[in-house]
Amino acid sequence: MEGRYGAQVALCYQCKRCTAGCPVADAMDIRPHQVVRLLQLGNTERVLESSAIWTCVGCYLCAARCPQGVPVTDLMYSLKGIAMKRGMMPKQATVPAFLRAFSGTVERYGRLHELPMLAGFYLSTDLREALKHRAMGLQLFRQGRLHILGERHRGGKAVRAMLRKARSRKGSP
Amino acid sequence: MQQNGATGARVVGAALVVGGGIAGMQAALDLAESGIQVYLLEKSPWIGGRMAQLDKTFPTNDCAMCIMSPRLVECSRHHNIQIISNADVVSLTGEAGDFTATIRKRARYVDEAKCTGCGICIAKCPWKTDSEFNLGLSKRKAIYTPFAQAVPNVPFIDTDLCMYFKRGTCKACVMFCELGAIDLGQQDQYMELEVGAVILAPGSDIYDAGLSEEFGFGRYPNVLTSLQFERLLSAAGPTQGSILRPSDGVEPRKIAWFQCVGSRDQEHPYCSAVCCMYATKEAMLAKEHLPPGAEFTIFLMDLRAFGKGFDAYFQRAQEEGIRYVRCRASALTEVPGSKSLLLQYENERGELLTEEFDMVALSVGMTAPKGVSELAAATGVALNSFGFGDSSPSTPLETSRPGVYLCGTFRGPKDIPDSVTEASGAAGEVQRLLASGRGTLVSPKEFPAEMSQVGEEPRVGVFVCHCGSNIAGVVDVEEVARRARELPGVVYTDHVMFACSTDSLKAMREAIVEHRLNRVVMASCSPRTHEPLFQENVREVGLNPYLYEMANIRDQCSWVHGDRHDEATDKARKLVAMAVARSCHLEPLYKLPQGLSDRALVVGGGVAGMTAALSLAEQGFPVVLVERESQLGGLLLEHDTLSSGRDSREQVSQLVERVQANQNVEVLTDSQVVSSIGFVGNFKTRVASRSDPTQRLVEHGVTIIATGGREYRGDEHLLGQHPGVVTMGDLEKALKSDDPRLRQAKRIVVIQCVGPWDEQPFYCSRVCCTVTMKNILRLKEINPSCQVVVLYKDIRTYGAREEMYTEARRAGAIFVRYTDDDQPVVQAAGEALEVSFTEPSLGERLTLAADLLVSSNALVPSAGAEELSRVFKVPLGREGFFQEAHSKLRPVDFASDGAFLCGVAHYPKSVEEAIIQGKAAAARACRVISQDELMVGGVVASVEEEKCTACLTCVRICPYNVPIIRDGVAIIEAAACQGCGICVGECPAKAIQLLHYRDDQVLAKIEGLVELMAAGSVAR
Amino acid sequence: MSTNGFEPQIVAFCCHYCASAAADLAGSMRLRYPPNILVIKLMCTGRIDLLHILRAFEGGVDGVMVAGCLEGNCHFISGNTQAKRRVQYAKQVLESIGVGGERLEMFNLSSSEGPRFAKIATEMTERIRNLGPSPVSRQKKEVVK
Amino acid sequence: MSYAFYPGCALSASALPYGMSFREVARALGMDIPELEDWNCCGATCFQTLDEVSAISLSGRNLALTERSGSQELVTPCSGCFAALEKANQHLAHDSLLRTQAAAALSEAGLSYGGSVRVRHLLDVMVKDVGLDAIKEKVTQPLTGLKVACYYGCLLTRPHAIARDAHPEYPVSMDRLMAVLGAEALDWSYKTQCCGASLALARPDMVTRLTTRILDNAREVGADVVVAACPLCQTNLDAYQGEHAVNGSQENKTIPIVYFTELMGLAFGLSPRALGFDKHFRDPAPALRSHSLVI
Ligand SMILES: Cc1cc2nc3c(=O)[nH]c(=O)nc-3n(C[C@H](O)[C@H](O)[C@H](O)COP(=O)(O)OP(=O)(O)OC[C@H]3O[C@@H](n4cnc5c(N)ncnc54)[C@H](O)[C@@H]3O)c2cc1C
Ligand SMILES: Cc1cc2nc3c(=O)[nH]c(=O)nc-3n(C[C@H](O)[C@H](O)[C@H](O)COP(=O)(O)OP(=O)(O)OC[C@H]3O[C@@H](n4cnc5c(N)ncnc54)[C@H](O)[C@@H]3O)c2cc1C
Ligand code: SF4
Ligand code: SF4
Ligand code: SF4
Ligand code: SF4
Ligand code: SF4
Ligand code: SF4
Ligand code: SF4
Ligand code: SF4
Repeated sequence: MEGRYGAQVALCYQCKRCTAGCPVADAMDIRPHQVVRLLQLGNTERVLESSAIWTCVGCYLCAARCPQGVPVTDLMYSLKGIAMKRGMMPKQATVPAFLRAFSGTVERYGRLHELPMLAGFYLSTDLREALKHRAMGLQLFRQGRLHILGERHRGGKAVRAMLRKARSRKGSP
Repeated sequence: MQQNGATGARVVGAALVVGGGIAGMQAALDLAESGIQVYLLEKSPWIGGRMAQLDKTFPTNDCAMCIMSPRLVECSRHHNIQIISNADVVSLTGEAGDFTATIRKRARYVDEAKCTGCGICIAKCPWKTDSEFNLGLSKRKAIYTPFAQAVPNVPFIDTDLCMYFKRGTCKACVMFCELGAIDLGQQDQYMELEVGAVILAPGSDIYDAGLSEEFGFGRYPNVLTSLQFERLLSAAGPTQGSILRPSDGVEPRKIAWFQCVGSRDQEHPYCSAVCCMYATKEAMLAKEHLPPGAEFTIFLMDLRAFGKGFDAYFQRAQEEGIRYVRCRASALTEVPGSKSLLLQYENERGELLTEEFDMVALSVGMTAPKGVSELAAATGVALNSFGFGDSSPSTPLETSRPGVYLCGTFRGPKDIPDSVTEASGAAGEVQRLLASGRGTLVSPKEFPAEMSQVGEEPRVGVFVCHCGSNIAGVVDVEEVARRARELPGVVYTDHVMFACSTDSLKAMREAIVEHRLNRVVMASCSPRTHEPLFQENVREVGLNPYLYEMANIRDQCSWVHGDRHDEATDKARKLVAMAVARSCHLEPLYKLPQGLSDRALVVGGGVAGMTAALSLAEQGFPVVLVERESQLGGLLLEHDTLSSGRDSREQVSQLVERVQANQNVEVLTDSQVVSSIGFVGNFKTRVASRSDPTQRLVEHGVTIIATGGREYRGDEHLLGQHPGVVTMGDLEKALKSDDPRLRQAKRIVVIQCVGPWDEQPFYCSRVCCTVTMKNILRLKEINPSCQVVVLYKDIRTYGAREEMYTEARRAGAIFVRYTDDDQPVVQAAGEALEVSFTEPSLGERLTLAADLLVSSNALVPSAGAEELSRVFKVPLGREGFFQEAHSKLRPVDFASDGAFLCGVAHYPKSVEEAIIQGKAAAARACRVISQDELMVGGVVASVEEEKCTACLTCVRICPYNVPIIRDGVAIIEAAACQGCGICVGECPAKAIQLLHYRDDQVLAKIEGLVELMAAGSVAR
Repeated sequence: MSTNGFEPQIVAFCCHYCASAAADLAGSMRLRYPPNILVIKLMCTGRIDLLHILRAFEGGVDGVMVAGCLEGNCHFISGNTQAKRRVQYAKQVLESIGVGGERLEMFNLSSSEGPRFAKIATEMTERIRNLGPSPVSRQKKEVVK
Repeated sequence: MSYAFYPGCALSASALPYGMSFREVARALGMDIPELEDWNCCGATCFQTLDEVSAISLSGRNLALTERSGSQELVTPCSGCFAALEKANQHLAHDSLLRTQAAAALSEAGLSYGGSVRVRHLLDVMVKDVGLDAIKEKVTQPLTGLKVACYYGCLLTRPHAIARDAHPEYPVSMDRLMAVLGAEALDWSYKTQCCGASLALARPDMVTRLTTRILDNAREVGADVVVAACPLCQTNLDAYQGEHAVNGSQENKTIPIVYFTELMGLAFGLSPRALGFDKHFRDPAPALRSHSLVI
């Protein structure tokens, strides 16, 4: 964190513009400017424990408008990643579950296939949630917009090898 | 032409001033008054610049036009100033003292020599477009002037809009202009000017708010720029001072200002320095304009109230209910239908709110003026990275090219007083450079000897002007002239088509001679613009100018009663009768030459005082510099490096050397002023020296006060009680002596804004925020791992200083805001300290251990300021600093003539600013002492000694401390009297009269009216 | 136009820097106000004297206004505050001699307030019109008749 | 200029109408824009979270494939893909550490990337390369009277440094395209407000709030339809309309979300079925018919 974004984090002067523009700030336990402040004060733990990083929808409004060019969105992404690597889960664990389901599917198939991804996601969270959305699923299916099995992707294997390598670099788990 | 004694090079006694904003005008006037011929070149067709667009000005809420239009008029009529408007600098060759400037004067299509500014062409022109002056809030014609008081008062044709230029037809203006002043075939003209020096004052532009698309400017009709808001506030603006929503013309109930739009971001890494204050001003004025209950909110980061009187202004705004929210606005959404605006923000309590506003003003920042690179290329000067003019901190008014100077917002964002100060300073530089050429190119106009009118019966001539149809279209001019013949004393009347045209002026002179007229009454337009012209005209045939009187039957009659011809004619007759009656009571007045001393007395030998002394001495004026301490240098002696990066020792020693080497400066150290008497040109001041008991009597023409200030020392935050607590001044000394504590410290906490605020209201010391940044960077240099935490109320690194704030953060310093209600608490923890404070973003109390606590203490006035204020009869302001004559337009003058101030004695400021002010004070002083004699008299008060009872009433009431009692009677020195007449109405013995406005002269107007009414020939 | 056919005569003592500049501006802006106002320009309202005001009423003028710079913005620092005091006093005098204090008023305005000058002129005319001719001018008329 | 088309994972699935209408319109315009062979998922924001090098490698592979195929421009209809691909492209160009790490991973997949590819969004290609004049020529059924709210979403213009749109906060390219088609593009405040698509599954509660705000404003300014340029935005806005997710039936509280390519096809007079107009949650047909558009 300090390494990649530290210099930019230092520039923050707590103008709160990030928070003022954030479409989901009201749902955050600590808000974007507070995230940056805590990082400035060296209190990364509190940020990692927060639900805020999981609430961020990644819209880049904060970063785009930050007068000091603090890459708040990218911080949020990295913080989520760090938290997941450390196994720190938010109370509502749906976001990490989604990320895992998504990446799992991509690693398997090289592309994202919605049905396996959905299955992976709801299986690891709450199947009842899936039921709530069954009408949507059904309609998609009827309209030919949801495939039981995606087309095979030739490059799947190469992608897997590549991702293995990418993760094996020094310093990453 | 003059030879420069030292080098033998030619020195041309003329200067080119580029840019006719307030800075350019000030520079031009200061130069012209000190005997230098000035070309005032303005890119647009009119001078005035940004200030003409403002409504009122902070922090005094003076009406911008009230204080500026006299300057406009003064520039336009000054003998030594030639305004070249609608023009560009094409090139500048030669060198300092002897330049040739090539100028292109673009075609205006109206002949400036013929046009009287009547405005008929404008009324008749059929084509309209958005007015630039009113920023699209109203329309203007293809031929137009931007505002009523425009100078030159000559319209301009916009060829992009004019039908003649687009299609070859129309020519309505040509047809209706009674003077044939329209010249559609006019061509650009090139001219070459010989000048010794150039001052660049092209000002600045405002940030294009449309670029911040998130605020919807240009899409959301109720989002305005702050400058548009100024126009809405202006009584002479597009809505005549009503604040109305552009979308529906309804008065808004809730208005918000967004600060730092186009400032303090990555693209504009500087602070625009004026917007916090002007937003505060606009909010207060809006409150006056709107019915009670309206709400005003300013969304900001830091409130940059760093100037004199600014904090008190801010205080007042808060008391009036202006709300400040510390959150930089992110974006606006428009409510469909109502066209109101929704804003999400977080307040100080951490609540995330969405609030609806009826109107939003964007406080746009300043940017370099358009076309600046062409100007820079033409004049060969360098620009800085923001596109503003570049200069070095130790020679702040010099560009990269010798002989070319700069001032005003072109040198970086700043307010009016700072622009005016810089302009005077730049004029000072030019005065110095061109000292040997002074007076060579200007020649006072010669008039014939006056004929004696004393004791003669009044023979009044009345000239009634048609002003084309401006007057004659409403008032029966011929009737007015005919009936004026019936008035007592009138021997001659005439009516003329255009009284101010060259032909008419000549005819008038002939009539005066032929009919032996000894009083002249002009019934025409406003004395404000035309009196000087007519006065000069009568002087040319030997009539004393005070025997001239004017009746304003246009601006105050035909123009406002256009629908009532008969009544207007009656009113014009009354105005003429009144003027005639007064004219019969007028007496010739003479301004008499009075000798003066050309010596300057400078009190205080800090950087400001030394700079002022040198500026004058280098022009050949003798200077006495009085310093209380044993060595020159003042505060500068105590610093390490300066915020400009310069070594302060170097800066001091260079200055001191120059002062000591200059033959014209006499330095009296260890000395103090004990008494002073006299008036402008002729002061006598006693100076006592600590070493030598005999007092020196100094005779001098002007006084400059430069007594500086000192760092406040109280006991706040354990200062003086714990060795770990030091002031910022102490830290500077520690840095200078390389105190090992600084290298060892793990954490240093700095607290800003510490001062005697229990005893007096808070004012900002202006320098300490920047000084803190400077010292953080120094500390980080010698001890990179040391954490620096700064507790502040507002960070006030205005202008380019913002970059130092950015650098300090980049270096890792952490800045935490505190408020007056929640101050940091410092406790001893053995050798170390513990500081606890509330972190406002998190809303949490934090406690930090610190090895050193640095208290940024206020700059307070030098000891003894009160005494000096009594000795020189100059006032102190509420913070105890000396009080200038007018905080906007006379920032380095005292109200009483001949006394000036500069440096921290005026208010805390940086070395750079102290230097500028020192030069400015010198330039203003030069206006006085460069004259061979002072012309005194005219409209001044005069005492009839026999009546005076020495009651002291006048002494007490005169705002300029002019009257004194000597030998049992009041003496009013003509050289010092400002001619207000305040004492006259107050004197219980009726012993004082204001010349030219004597009681009988004022009453004559009433008598004239009464008699006319009694005669029964006018309706009443 | 007038309700009672009475057209009052009003004299306005205006300072050079603000009030009379505002009056000029009203002209430049081609605003409309009644022709009953006649401006007498002084350098500063601080020059105003009880004598001037009383003489105007004595001469048969129906109303007098004194107009200077905004408070705190006097070109001569304190002239307008002195004027204000004198006008207050003159009002009492007028009251006590039966002319009526409301025939005299002090205004403060800036030079850019052309519209306000027009408004003040209109309102002052209206006020005096409603008050009717001043007792002095009524007397005078009778004498003439 | 040679293009390669990167459809992204959704185009043949949930975003079927986008894929269908794109191909129809491309044919009508005579565009030569073959699909990139063997493309893989761009990694979206998911991989950015989990592991930056993986994210960049995933996108990098697509860039390398494009380069190998001899194309210079990689065109994608998805804003998410656009952002991910272009971000990777820029990191690969400017961040030497990431470049080395990604190169190692890519070589594992038998590829290398020289940095010659430009990533484009389909909308940008339509407006700038095909050009509004050429598009106008093809219009046979102008969308007269149709009021549209153009929705650009977040990742089409953000992060600014990546997207480099001339009007990042208030883009206008789609509006200009709609005007050429004869529709009236409305001014509104939520053009670039995020709809929360990336959290559509994980946090439907929050997403509904975001979409409601956007769609309410679109309705209030009088839009008949919202036009999207991204499969994620379209699906998300279409699916989560207020509390009436999917089969909520209050007609007046819902608004159809269509792809700009669908409206292009419609204006070109192509068959609505072939364009995929029947494959939405909210049927756009009634809104279109109310303006006498054949559908
Ligand atoms: C909205 C707003 C409100 C403000 N309110 C206040 C306030 O209340 N109090 C206060 O103290 N300050 C205020 N300011 C700041 C104030 O306007 C400036 O400090 C001041 O006007 C600067 O004067 P200047 O002469 O340096 O520049 P300007 O006023 O900008 O004048 C520059 C002149 O140079 C001319 N020019 C430009 N380029 C060229 C060229 N190439 N050749 C020839 N001529 C050229 C321009 O046409 C212009 O006439 C405000 C500013 C703004 C934007
Ligand atoms: C801690 C600190 C750090 C600073 N750092 C910087 C910086 O980095 N950069 C910067 O630009 N500015 C800095 N400043 C501000 C800078 O010191 C001042 O701007 C500058 O010194 C002011 O000069 P002056 O001539 O106006 O006043 P002074 O330096 O105070 O000089 C006034 C002189 O008048 C004399 N005097 C006073 N009364 C009398 C009397 N009655 N009779 C005769 N003589 C009298 C005094 O003895 C003194 O010599 C700093 C200030 C402080 C307190
Ligand atoms: S917008 Fe940027 S500078 Fe402002 S608080 Fe957020 S991160 Fe800090
Ligand atoms: S990127 Fe995340 S934190 Fe930033 S504004 Fe969007 S939702 Fe808020
Ligand atoms: S009509 Fe003629 S004199 Fe009057 S303003 Fe126009 S050009 Fe000047
Ligand atoms: S010729 Fe041009 S400037 Fe003159 S009246 Fe016609 S349009 Fe206006
Ligand atoms: S902080 Fe500076 S740039 Fe921002 S509004 Fe205040 S004065 Fe202007
Ligand atoms: S620390 Fe000094 S400069 Fe900064 S706000 Fe306080 S008083 Fe002003
Ligand atoms: S007020 Fe009049 S009487 Fe009193 S001292 Fe002054 S001049 Fe003399
Ligand atoms: S006229 Fe004014 S300045 Fe002159 S002495 Fe009287 S009060 Fe003072």
